[in-house]
Amino acid sequence: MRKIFFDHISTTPTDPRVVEEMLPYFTSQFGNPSSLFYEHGQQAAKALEEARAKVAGLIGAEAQNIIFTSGATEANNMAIKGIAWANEDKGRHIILSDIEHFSVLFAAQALSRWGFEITRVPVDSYGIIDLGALKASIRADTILISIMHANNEIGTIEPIVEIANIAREKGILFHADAVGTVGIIPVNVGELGVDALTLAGHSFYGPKGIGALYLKQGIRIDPLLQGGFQEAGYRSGTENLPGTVGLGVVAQIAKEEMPSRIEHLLILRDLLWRGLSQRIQDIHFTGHPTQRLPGHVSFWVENAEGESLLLHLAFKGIELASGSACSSNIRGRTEEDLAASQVLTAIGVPSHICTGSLTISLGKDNNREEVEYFLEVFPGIVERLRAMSPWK
Amino acid sequence: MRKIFFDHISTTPTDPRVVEEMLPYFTSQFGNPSSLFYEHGQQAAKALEEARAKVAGLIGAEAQNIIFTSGATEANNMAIKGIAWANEDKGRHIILSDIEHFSVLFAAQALSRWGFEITRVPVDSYGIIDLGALKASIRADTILISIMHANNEIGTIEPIVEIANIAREKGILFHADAVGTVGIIPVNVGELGVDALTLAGHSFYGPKGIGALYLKQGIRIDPLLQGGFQEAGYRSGTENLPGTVGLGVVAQIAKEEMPSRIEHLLILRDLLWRGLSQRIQDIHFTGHPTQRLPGHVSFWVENAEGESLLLHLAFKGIELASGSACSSNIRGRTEEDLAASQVLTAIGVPSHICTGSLTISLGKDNNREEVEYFLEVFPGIVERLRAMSPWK
Amino acid sequence: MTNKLGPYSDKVMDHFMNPRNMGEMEDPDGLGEVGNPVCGDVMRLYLRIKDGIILDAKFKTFGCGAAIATSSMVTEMLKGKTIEEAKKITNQAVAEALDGLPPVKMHCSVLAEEGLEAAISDYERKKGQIS
Amino acid sequence: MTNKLGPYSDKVMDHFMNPRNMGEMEDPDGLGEVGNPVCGDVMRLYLRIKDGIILDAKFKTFGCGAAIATSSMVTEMLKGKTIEEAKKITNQAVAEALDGLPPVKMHCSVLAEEGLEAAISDYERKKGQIS
Ligand SMILES: Cc1ncc(COP(=O)(O)O)c(C=O)c1O
Ligand SMILES: Cc1ncc(COP(=O)(O)O)c(C=O)c1O
Repeated sequence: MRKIFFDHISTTPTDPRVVEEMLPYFTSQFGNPSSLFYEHGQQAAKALEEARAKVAGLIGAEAQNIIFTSGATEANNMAIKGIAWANEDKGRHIILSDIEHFSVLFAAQALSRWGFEITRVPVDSYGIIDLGALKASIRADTILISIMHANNEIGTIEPIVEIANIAREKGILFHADAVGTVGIIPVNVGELGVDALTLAGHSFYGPKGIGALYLKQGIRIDPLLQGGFQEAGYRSGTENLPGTVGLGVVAQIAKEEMPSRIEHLLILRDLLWRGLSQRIQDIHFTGHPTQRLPGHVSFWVENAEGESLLLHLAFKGIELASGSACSSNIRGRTEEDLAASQVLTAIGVPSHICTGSLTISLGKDNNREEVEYFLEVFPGIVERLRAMSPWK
Repeated sequence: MRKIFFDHISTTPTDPRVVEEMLPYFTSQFGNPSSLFYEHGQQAAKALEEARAKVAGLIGAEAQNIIFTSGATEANNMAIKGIAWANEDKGRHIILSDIEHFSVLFAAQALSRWGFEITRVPVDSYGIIDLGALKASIRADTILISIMHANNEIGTIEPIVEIANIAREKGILFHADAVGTVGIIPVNVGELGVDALTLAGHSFYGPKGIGALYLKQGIRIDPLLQGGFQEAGYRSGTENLPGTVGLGVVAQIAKEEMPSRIEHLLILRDLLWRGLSQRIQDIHFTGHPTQRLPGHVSFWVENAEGESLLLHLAFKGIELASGSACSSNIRGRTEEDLAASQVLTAIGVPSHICTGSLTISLGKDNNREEVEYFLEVFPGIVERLRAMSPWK
Repeated sequence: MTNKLGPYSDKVMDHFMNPRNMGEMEDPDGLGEVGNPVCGDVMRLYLRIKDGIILDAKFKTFGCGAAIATSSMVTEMLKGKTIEEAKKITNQAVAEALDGLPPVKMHCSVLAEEGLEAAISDYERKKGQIS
Repeated sequence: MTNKLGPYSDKVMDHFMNPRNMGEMEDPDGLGEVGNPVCGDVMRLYLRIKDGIILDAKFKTFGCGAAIATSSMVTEMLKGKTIEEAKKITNQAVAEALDGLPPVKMHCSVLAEEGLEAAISDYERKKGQIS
């Protein structure tokens, strides 16, 4: 069956051009970048530094401020814990938004064993952080604010510049999880004013297993992984050379192709948005109408449950995600793992927590035909489930 | 120039058969294993679990006891810190050998900020841990012993079974860093009696950026990376699917080809050993003569410095490593980064710490001709440097 | 079914895609409506009972794949059973009849058991009022 | 040299592979022997001096690439210099003449500076005794 992939927020295929460039670093150019006394190692070190420069180039940073990690989860943990540990003499209070990714939220919560306290700042019904509440939550012992650039579930883009200004004014470090935006829309660390920023390769057609933390010059973190002093001691471990090369290449491609991709995504998104509005009754779009990721449409429909929608759509070859409780963490072990989407709760989606929430995240290779096919089959699925529902 | 790669302990090329099997997981089968409601995700989850089973098969473990990590450094950090944090109520004392890899040593030392204490147990002149000293170092509050299976610099294989017995008797958890052995010689976690064991893909022709921690059923660790509850919550982060697939494939290949590889390596090693003994005066082999890795020859020569030897050898296309202080951490920033090899110091190599120590680690694709070429050029290099030396 | 989807068995998917006995019933002898506080699922179960024997069962359910499949399965299991037999149907039994459910989804099968209990006590209450 | 090896500049590698003025000298006018406590390198520097001018310089060195290259370079720099000029040669100057050294290797260039100092003071001591 033909598959229509509408879940680019969860992962993306690696661009074949990227794979092509990675290949030699598995076999012929396999050296360890630390082996500087012979050619295989020197080639590796050179490739590593070239990749670093390319990644830096995508986000307006200097190469020396890019630390390669195994992904965004590691980069987020490293930023949160690393900044916390390095600054615990100054204070142990950390501020997050109510809609952070688990890798930020639980990294911060893990610090509670060492006396750190977390304040979670609410967002409005569009998912935009409440700047007043943010300011009010700042304490004398606040050392870090971490707010995501764009939310994966509802697509809302946060006012990073304003948050950075608030943080800077108070002398508090500011980290942004930019997994949703880097490689998708323009991100410039200087213009955003962040002290640290997380990105992931596989969210913009790069390989899985590689990510990076941007760390502004002069910011110290205590490392999460000690060892052989790779990555200037910030992140030890033999470098994933094919991965870093892949991230470098994809950063360069993303930079070049970004304007045309955005244009394409906006057209498809509007088609989808309009089509859904016209064809589905009792549909509620989530997230901000304009401050949002270009390929992102999220919504919930009344009286049809999310997992059931997913299953029916998958049956038609359409692959996407639901923020509904029942569809997340199916591999979990306990009922608590089924906790409702924190994001939907945070933006005030009513309390049938297994609502029919769906997230469609379009990618560069989706086309009009695919969107139209979705618009064709989706109303019937909703109808079918509504007919099954005990409610009117 | 033809390159002769003799530094397999530092990294290995990825087996082309492994790369082949990884390829589809970059592009067509790129799904996120957590996306269980559609086919791309299901394929990914299936591939992940198949890889897990294969890795388990290589070390005699059950699949559910394999946790994928980004490499050995992460696995070591995760084991040491994870066990420490999960057991800190029982005690805060950790025992290591004097010759552990930095990723074990510095992970343990990083715990000192939370009151953990480290005892480092000496080794004999062959690098074998002093079991009497190990026993004597055990305290009422000892919670963890971590000893490497084989040392990378001098090739010595430690008596893991005996250490495991001592640990078990005292109710202390035992972790072994088996980066040097897994995939090279038979490793069976049940027979060894370890509670936790670290392995790395790139040390036996698998990809870089992937490793695993074996954790015996029932052993709890506090995770190092919090987030989306992947790897049963022990290690969050979107899985490096091509990497895990590659590790699975290489585990299977290693298991099948191990006997013939060992035979091949032993022949080359003996050729090398004998040739060096005959041709070089004042050469001192390091590590244990029989309890050692099959492809591993390490030694130091008097009156010729290691880095200089490396540079001359590289000029002849021969790539290998030196444990000498001057050749390690060339990317370091301070003189302290040039600390002498702890391993050589631990086995009592005399105090000109920039001795001419070399480690030759042969691989499956090395051949007799390469060894003979090395034996041909090496004496001249030693002579040249000795002629330059102010000593007799 | 060859197109096995998600973490569910083929049988779950069969009952999800082709639910048996879905629909309403006029003047049911027993009617149970239960909700699952964990995830908001709701099930309504209608029973037609004569001489202590369940002649027909229908359901309407709002919920996930497991909720719909267990609803469908429990109606199948109920038909032809006596009240006493029906009372012995547990959520485990329903899940087993579906070739199992993922651990995290077991709570969804509770819906079926509770719906059944509710419908039967509704029946018994009504019968008590009438007789 | 095209085959640039390691973290060293081509010039360092050239002086390492083809050291200038390597060897001993009979009855040197100045002899310095210095060791580097950080990494065990040892350098011996021989000077032939006439009328306050360094006519020839030779060295023997045990050490890493940087130690050997700086030894070689310093002998080149010394030749033809007056004692006063020679005294002004710093390790930075030697490193610069080699197109730089990796930061972590800068300490190796200290060997050259110290060897030079030692050899010149040996010369001055001997001269003092003679005259
Ligand atoms: C906003 C955000 N942050 C962080 C992550 C974690 O990324 P990874 O799972 O690649 O480590 C994700 C993953 O989907 C994400 O969406
Ligand atoms: C014995 C040993 N343990 C751990 C490691 C760390 O492995 P990695 O750098 O792949 O994370 C190494 C690396 O060479 C090693 O030799």
